[in-house]
Amino acid sequence: MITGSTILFYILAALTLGCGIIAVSTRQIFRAAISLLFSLIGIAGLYFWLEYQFIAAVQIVVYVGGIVVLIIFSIFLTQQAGEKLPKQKTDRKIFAALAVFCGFALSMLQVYQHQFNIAETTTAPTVADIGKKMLTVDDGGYALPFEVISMLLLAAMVGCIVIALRSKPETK
Amino acid sequence: MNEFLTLMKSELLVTAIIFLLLFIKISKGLKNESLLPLVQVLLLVNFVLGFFFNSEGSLFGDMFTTSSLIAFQKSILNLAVYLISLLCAGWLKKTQHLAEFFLLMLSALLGMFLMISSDNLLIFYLSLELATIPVAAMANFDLDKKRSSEGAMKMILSSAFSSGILLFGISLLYGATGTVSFNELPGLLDGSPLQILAFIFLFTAFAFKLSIVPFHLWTADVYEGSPIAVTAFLSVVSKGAVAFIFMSTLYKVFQPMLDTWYILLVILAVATMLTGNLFALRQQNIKRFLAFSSIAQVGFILAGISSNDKIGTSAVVYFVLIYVFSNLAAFGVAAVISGQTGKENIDDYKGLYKTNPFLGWILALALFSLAGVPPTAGFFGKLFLLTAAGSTAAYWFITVAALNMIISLYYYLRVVRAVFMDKNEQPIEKIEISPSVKMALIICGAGIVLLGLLSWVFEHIESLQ
Amino acid sequence: MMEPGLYHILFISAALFFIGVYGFLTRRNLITMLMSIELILNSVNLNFIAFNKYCWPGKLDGLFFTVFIIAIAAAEAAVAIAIIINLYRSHQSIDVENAEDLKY
Amino acid sequence: MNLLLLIGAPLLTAVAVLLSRNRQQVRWISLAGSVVQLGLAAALLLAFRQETAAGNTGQVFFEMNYPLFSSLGINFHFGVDGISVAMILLTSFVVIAGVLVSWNIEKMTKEFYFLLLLLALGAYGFFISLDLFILFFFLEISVIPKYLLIGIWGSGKKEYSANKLALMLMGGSALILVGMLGLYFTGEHSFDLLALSKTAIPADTQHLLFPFLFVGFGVFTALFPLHTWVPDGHSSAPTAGSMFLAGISMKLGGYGCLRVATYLLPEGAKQYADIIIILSAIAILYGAFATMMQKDLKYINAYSSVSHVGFSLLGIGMLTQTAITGALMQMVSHGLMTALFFAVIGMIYDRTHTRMVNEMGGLMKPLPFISTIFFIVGLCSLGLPGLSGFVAEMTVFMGSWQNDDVFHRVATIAAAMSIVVTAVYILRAIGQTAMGPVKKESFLQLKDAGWNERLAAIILVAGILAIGIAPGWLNDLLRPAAEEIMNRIAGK
Amino acid sequence: MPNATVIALIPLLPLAGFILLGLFGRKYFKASSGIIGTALLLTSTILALYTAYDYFFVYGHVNGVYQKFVPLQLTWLEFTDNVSIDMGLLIDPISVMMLVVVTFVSLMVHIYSLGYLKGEERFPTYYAFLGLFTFSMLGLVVASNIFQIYIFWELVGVSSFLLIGYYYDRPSAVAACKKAFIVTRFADLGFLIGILILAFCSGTLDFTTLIERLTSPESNELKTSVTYSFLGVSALSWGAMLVFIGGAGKSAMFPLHIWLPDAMEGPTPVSALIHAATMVVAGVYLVARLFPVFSITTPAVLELVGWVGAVSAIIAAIIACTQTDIKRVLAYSTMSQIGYMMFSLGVSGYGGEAALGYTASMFHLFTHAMFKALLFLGAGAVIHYVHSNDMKDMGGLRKYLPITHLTFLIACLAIAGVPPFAGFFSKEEILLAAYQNNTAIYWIALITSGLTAFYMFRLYFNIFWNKPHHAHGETHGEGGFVMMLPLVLLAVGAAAAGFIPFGEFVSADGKPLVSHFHLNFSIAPVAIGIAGILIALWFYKKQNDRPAKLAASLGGLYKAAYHKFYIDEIYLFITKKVLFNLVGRPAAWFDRNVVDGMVNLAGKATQEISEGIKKMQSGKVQQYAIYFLAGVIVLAALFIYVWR
Repeated sequence: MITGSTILFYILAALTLGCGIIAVSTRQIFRAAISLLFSLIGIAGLYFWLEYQFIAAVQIVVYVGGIVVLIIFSIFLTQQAGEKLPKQKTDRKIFAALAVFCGFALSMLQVYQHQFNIAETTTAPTVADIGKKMLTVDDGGYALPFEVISMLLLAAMVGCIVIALRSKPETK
Repeated sequence: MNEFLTLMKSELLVTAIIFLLLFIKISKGLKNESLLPLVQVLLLVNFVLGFFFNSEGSLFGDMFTTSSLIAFQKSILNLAVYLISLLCAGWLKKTQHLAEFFLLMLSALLGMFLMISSDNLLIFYLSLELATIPVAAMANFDLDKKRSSEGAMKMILSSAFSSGILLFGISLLYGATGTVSFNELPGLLDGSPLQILAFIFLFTAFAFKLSIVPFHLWTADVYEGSPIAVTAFLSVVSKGAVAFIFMSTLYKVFQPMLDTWYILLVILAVATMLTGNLFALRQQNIKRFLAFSSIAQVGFILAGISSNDKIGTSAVVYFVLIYVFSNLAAFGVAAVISGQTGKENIDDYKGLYKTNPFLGWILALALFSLAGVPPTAGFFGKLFLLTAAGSTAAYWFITVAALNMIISLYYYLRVVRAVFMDKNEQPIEKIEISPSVKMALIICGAGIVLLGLLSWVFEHIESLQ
Repeated sequence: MMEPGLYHILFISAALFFIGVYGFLTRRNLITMLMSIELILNSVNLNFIAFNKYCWPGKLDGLFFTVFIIAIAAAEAAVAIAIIINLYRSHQSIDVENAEDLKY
Repeated sequence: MNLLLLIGAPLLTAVAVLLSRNRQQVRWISLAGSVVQLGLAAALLLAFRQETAAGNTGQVFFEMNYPLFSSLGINFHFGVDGISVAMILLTSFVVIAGVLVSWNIEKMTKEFYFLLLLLALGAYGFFISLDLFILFFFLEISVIPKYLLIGIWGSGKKEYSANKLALMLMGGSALILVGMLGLYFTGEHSFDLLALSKTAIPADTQHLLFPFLFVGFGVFTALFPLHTWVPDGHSSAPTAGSMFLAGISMKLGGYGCLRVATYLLPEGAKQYADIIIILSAIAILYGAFATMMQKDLKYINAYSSVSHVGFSLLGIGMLTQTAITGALMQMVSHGLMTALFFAVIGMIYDRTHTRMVNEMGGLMKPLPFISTIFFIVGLCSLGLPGLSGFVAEMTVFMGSWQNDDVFHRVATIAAAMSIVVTAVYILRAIGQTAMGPVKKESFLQLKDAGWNERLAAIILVAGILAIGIAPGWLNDLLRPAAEEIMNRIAGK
Repeated sequence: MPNATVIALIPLLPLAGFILLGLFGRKYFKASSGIIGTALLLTSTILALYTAYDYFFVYGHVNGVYQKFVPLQLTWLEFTDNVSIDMGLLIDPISVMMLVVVTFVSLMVHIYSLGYLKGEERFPTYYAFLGLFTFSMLGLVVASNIFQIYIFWELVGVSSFLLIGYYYDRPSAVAACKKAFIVTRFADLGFLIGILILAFCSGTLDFTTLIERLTSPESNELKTSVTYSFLGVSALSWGAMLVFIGGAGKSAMFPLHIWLPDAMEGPTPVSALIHAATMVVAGVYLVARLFPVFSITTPAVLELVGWVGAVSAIIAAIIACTQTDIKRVLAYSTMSQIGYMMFSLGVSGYGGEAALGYTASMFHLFTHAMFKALLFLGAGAVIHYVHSNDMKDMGGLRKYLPITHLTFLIACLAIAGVPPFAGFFSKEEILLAAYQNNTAIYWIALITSGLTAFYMFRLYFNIFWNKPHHAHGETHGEGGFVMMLPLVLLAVGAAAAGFIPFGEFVSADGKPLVSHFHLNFSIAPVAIGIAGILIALWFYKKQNDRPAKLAASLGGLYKAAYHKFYIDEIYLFITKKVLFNLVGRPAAWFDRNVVDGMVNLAGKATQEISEGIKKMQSGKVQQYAIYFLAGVIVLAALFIYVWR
C-alpha cells in the first residue's frame, strides 16, 4: 500500500542519504557544503514527517541557518576558490570503508534482531509542552540541562573569541 | 532553596567565580600580576569551602545527586585546580588571556562537577561536553605555537567523534529501555545484544576521556601540544573526574551487566598498562612522557575498578587523590623548568640535582610515587588498587599488573637517573622559585609522603560510602 | 515497498551515521571532517526522535536530547572552527595531513 | 622493650642528617645514630634472653599492634622472635660498620648518609614486622636508596647496574605482592603473619602461591638463576652500599623465603622443596666456579655471595630443623662476612685505585692491618673453624644430612664440594693481592687503615668471632624459632 | 683422675700466646715475643710431661687396661637434642703420647727459631702462628668428638698455610701455601662427608660413643647402618674410606702428597714442626683414633689404608733418591716414613699379638718425630750456614758445623734403622707386623728401607763430605746455643727413644702388648739398611762421576723419579685444564651471557617492542579514529558473539 506519506518518506530518505554521501565524497568543497545543507534539510523533512515540527524548526534554524553558514564562511576564510580537495590515500579509504561497513552491519544486525517496544499511540508533543518542561525544576523538568548548555555556550563563546580573534603578535 | 544551596554548593561557587572573572574581564580591571593571586585565593577559598555545608540528596527530578563521597571527589578536583593555579604560575603569568583561561578552566571544572553528580545520561552527556569543549579551546592557548593548535585540533575532532559514538550508544540504549535516568536504567537492563552494543558505544566515551587503549591515541599528542597548565589539568582533573563517574556508573547503573564489563575492564586494563608503559619508554618530551605514564596509571585504576566492591571505590578515590599530588608535583617541576627555560626534554634535565636540588627531590618523589615505590603514597595507592583487583582472585591479572610496575619503574628511573646521575656540561641553571610555587611543590611533596602513612585519609574515604 | 516505520528510520540514521564516520575517516580537509561530524550528530538526533515517537511517546527524553545535541553541535562547531582557523593561520593549510608534528 | 625504638632511631637519625649543616655534623650524627642502634639491638638481645630465661615460650615477643588501615586489615603489628633478633643484631653491626667506612665520602655526604639510614630503617622495619603489608612496605623502602646509592656514588657501569638491580628487585616484589594478596584473600582478609600462621590454607592454594612468594623473595636473596643483579649491583655500588646490599638486603630475601613463604605455606614448601634444593645446589657450585674466574675483587665477592647464599636456601629447602637453623646462621654469618669483605675491598680500592687482583700484589707489606682483615674474612668465607662461616655451613650440612635419601645426600655432597672451590678462589684472591712481591713501587707509600676503618673492621670481626667461637648463643636464638617453623611444616 | 684444668691448659697456653702476640706483638713485644712464646710453650711441655706421667703411672692403668677418660666436655653447638659438637678432652694412651710429642717438638722449634729467625721483620707474627699451630694440633690430639677433630684439623691446616706462606713476598711460597691448603682441603671434603656418614650411622659425634656403637655387634645403630649401601659398598665403608681420605690428605699419602714437598718453602723450623713431626702424622693419628671402627667394622678399608701407605712409602723413597734440594729430600723421606706408619696400621689387627702394627705405628710416629725434627733442624742449620737449599752448594761441611754434623749423623742412622738408634726399634716392629700379615707389603717395606738408608746417606755425604766447601760462611758459626740446644736434645731422643717399652703403654685395645724382639728377623732389614749406606758411601763420599753414570743408565726411570713421576703435572692438567677451562670458564661465561643475557634480552625486547609499535602513534588523527572505531567494533563483536 503506497501512500503519499510513504513516497515522501522515501524521497526524504533518499535526499538525506544521497546528499550525505555526496557531502563526504565530492572533491569540490562547496558542493560538499551544499550537499550537507540538503542532507540536513532532508533530516528536517524527516522530522516533519514524524510530526516533530518543533525539532524540525530548530534543525532548520540552527543547522541550516547557523552551522552550515558558519562552515561556509570558514571555507571562504581558508580555501582558495576552485581548488579541488586533496585525495585521500587508497589504503586509508579501504580500511575506513571496511571498518564502516563492519560497524554498520554489526549495528544493523543488533537493531533488527531487537524487539523494540513499539507504542500503541503516537502523539507528538506540542511546543507548549516542550517549553514548559524546559523550565521545570522538579521531576520531569529540564531546567538543569538548560542551565548547563547555557554555561557551555558561554564558555564556547569565550573560547572562540580568544582563539579566533587573536591579536597579531605585536611583540616579537 | 536552602537545600538547593547546600546540595549544589560546589557548582554554585564555581559558577560564581566564573561570573566574577567574566565581570573582571569585561571591566578590563586587572593585569595578570594581580589577577593571578586573586584567582589563587578564590580557588583556595573554593577548596576550603568544599569541606563545609555538605549534605546528601538529589535535585532536578533526580538529574543531579550528591553525597559525601561525591563532595569529597569534588574537593579533590578543587584541590587539583588550586594546585595547578599555583604551580603553573610561570606560564599563566605570560599568557595574554588569563581571565579567559580560568574562565574556561572553571567551566570545565563545573562540567566535571556536574558530571560526577549527574544521575541522568542527558546531564552526563552535557556535562561531559562542558568538561571537554572548553579544554579543547584551552589547549590552543599557546596561540602562536603550531603544536598548540595541532593539539587542540586533534582534541576537538577526536572528542567530537567520540561523543558521536557515545550518543549513538545512548540513543540505542534509550530506544531499548525508554529511559536515560541512572535510577531507572539498572532495572531495565537485561544484557541483550543491542544493549551490549549500546553499552560498548557508551563505554568508549569514558575510555576516550580516560585514555584507555585503544581509545587513547589522542592523549599524547594533545598533552604535548598543549600549554603545560592544560596538560596538567587534562591529566589530573579531567582523568580523575571521569574515573569517578565511570566507576559509579559501572557500579550503579551497569551492575546487571557486570559479567560483560568485568572482562572488558580486565582486558583493557592490561592493554592500557602495557601500551602506556611501552610508549613511555622511549619518550623524550617530559609532557609526552607524563602522558603515557598517565595512560599506564589508568590501567591500574581500571584494575581497581574491576573489583566491583566497596574497596574498589575507596581504592580508586584514594589513588586519584594521591595521583593528583604525584602527577602535579611532576608537572609542577616541569612547569617551573619550562616556564623559566622553555626546556621540556628529559635530556635537558641531566644534572638538574646539582643546580636545583629542591626540584630534583620533588621530581624524584613524584616519580617514585607514580612508580609505586614506598615510602611514597603512590605505593599505598597502587597496592590498594591491586588489592581491590585481587578480590576477584584473578591472580594472573595482578601478576601482569605487578610486572607492569617493573617496566614503569624503568622509565621513571630513567628520569631520576637524568636528574641525579647523568653528567651534563650545561645543566639547567639555578632557578629562582617564587614562594607560592615553592609552597605548592612542598604541599605536593608532603602529600606524597604523608598520604600513605596517615591512614585516616583512606579510612575517611572508606567511611564516606 | 513497505510502510515506513521505526526500523526504516533506524536504517537511515545508522547509514547516515556511518556515512559520517566514513567521511570523518577519509576527508583530509578539516572543514569537511567537521561536516562529517555534523552528519554523525544528525543521525543520532534522528534516532532519538524516532525512538521517542515510536517507542516512548509519553516521555520527552529523546526530544530533549535532540534539542540539546543540536545546541552542543553548534557550540562544538564554533570552537572547532575557531581552532581550525587558528590552525590555518599557523600552518597556512587546513589539510589534516599537514598537522602531524606531534607523533610517536 | 619497645620495638618502635628500632624504627625510630634510624628515622630520627636520618631526619637529623637532613637537617644538619656540614659534613662533620652529618658524619657524627650518623655515627651516633648507628651506635644507638647497636645499643638498641644489644638491649633487645638481652631483653629477649631475659624473657626466654624467664620461661616465656611465646611465638613472638614484645608484640605491639597499632591499626593502620584497619578496614583493610593492615596494622602496624610488630614483634620479634629469635630470628628477628639475630637479624636485627646483624643489621646494627653492618650499619655501624657501613657508617664508619664511608667516613671520607666527599660527594653529597648528607644525601649519602640519609640514604644509608633509610636502608637501615627498611631493614629494621622489615625484621620486626608481623604484618605482611608492612613487611612488604619496608622491603620496598630499601629498593630506591639502593638504586640511588649505586647510581650516584657507584663506579664502573653504575647506571646499568643500578637499573638492573632496581628492576629485578622490583620484579621480585611484584611476585611477592601477588603471593601476598593471594594469602590475604585466602585468609580472612588479613595480612597478619600470626593470624595467617593459624589459618588452614588449602593445599592447592599453597601450591599456587608458594612459587610467587618464594621466587619473589628469592630474587632479593639471589636465588639462581635470578641472581644476576648481584654481581653487577655489588661491584658498582660504593663500599657501604655493597656492604648494606650484601650484608642486609640479601638477608631480607632469605628471611622472607623462610618466614613468609615456607612458614605460611608449608605444603607449598614441601611441594617445591626438591626444586629449591636443586637450584640452590647449582647456585652454590656454579657461583663458586664462576667466582674462580673473576678478576675483580668485588665480582669475586659478589659471585661468592651467590654461592654462600645458596647455603641459606639449601637449608630452607632441606626442611629440617637443623638445616633451617643453619640457613639462618648462614644468613647472619654471611651478612657479617660479606660486609667485612666489601669493607676491605673498599679500603684497598681507596688506596690502590684498582680492584683487579692481577694489578695488585704484596699489599701485606704496606697495609698489614687491612691485609690481615682480608685474610680473616677470606678464611671465614672458606669456612675456617672459629669463624662464623664454618658454624653455619656445618649446621646446614648436618641438617641436610638428616634427610636420608639419595637425592638429599647427593645435593649435600655437591654443596659440600664447594668448600674446596671456595678455598681455591679465596686463596687465589688473597695470594694475588696481599701476598707475593709488591707489584708497584707506589704501593709502598700506601697508608694503612685509619681509625674509622679499623673500628669498622674490628666490629665486624668481633661479630664473626662471636659466632665462630661460641655459636651457642646464636643457636639458642634460632633453634626455637626454627622449631616453630618445623612444627608448622609438620602440621602440628 | 685426670686434672681437667691442667690438661686444658696445655693447648690453651699456646693459644694465649697466639692472641697476645697476634694482637699486640707487632707493637709491644717486637723483641720479646720469642721469649714469651717459648716460655708459654715450656709451661705447656712441662704440663704435658706431667700429664703423661700421671696417666701412665698413676691413674691410667685400671684393671690391666689403659682407660679412656673424658675429664672435660662442653657442648659447643647443639644440632639436635642428640647430636652436638662438643669440645672436650679425651685422654687415652695415644693422645697423651701425642701431647708429649707435640709440645716437646714444638718447644724445640720455638727455641731453635729464637736463633734461626732472629731479626726477622715479622718475628712476633711468626711466634703467634707457631702458637696457633701448637694450640690447634694439641686440640686435635685431645679431641673427644669427631667434629672437634675436624675443627682443629682445619685450624691446623690454616696455621700450616700461614706458616708456609710466612715469606709471603716469595711467589713460590705463596704458591706452595695455596697448594698445601687446597690439596688438604680437598681431602678434608672427604673427611667431612665421612664424618656426616659416620654421624648418621651412629647417631652421635662423640668418639667414645661412636666407636662403641659402630663396633659392638649388638648395637642397633650398627644393625641398621649395615643395610645402607651405595654403589655396592656399604655406607660405613664409605664413611671410613672418606675419613681416611681426609687423613691421607693431611699425611701426604699418595696421591694427595703433592703439597708436602712444596711446603718446604716455609721456614725450616716450621717444616720440622709441622711437616715432619706433628701435623703430617695427624692422618695416622686419625686412623689410629678410629682404629676399632676400621679394624672391626670395615677391614676392607683398613687394607686399603695399608696399601696406600705402602705405595706412598716406596714412591716417596724412590723420588727422594733423585732430589737435590735437601729439604725436599727430607720431605719425601717424611712421606715415606708416614707411609710406614700408615701401612703398619693397615696390616694391624685389633687386640692381642695381631695388633702389633698399631703399636708399631704409634711407636714409629714417636721416634720419627724425634729424628725427623732433628734432621730438619739440622738441615736448617746447614741452610742457615750456606744460604742455599741445594746440595750442589754444599759439601765438606763437617769441619765447620761439628755439632750439626754429629746430630745429623745420629738422625740418619736412626732413620736408616741402624741399631741401637730409635728408628731401628720402631721400624723393626713395623716390618714384623707387615711380615706377619701381608707379605707383599713386607717386601715393599723392605726395599723402601734400603732406599731410605741410601738416600739419607746420600744426603749426609753430600752435605758433610763430598767436595770441599768453598769457604764463604766463615763469618758466623753454627748459630749459637739456642740453635744447638734443640739439636742436642733431639739427638738424645733419636738415639735413646727406642728403648722405651712402647707396647706397654700404647696398644690398640689398651692392654699392654709385650713386643718380642726377634733377632733373626732383624737381620734382613739391618743388612739391607747397611747395604744402602754403603752404596751411598761409594757414590757420594768423594766427588766423582758415578752418580751421573747411574742416572744415565737408569734413563727414563731416573728422569721420571726426578720429576716426581709427573704427578704435579697431572694435577695441574686436571685443575687448570679441566676445572678452570672446562668448568669455571664456562660457568662464568654462562652467567655473563646466558643468565645475564636473559635479563638483558628482556630489557632489550621491551625496548624493541616499544620501538616497533611506535607507528601506532602516527600523529594522524584519522588513523586514531580508525583504531577507535575498530576498537569499538571488535569489542562489541567479541562481547556479543563470544563472551556473552
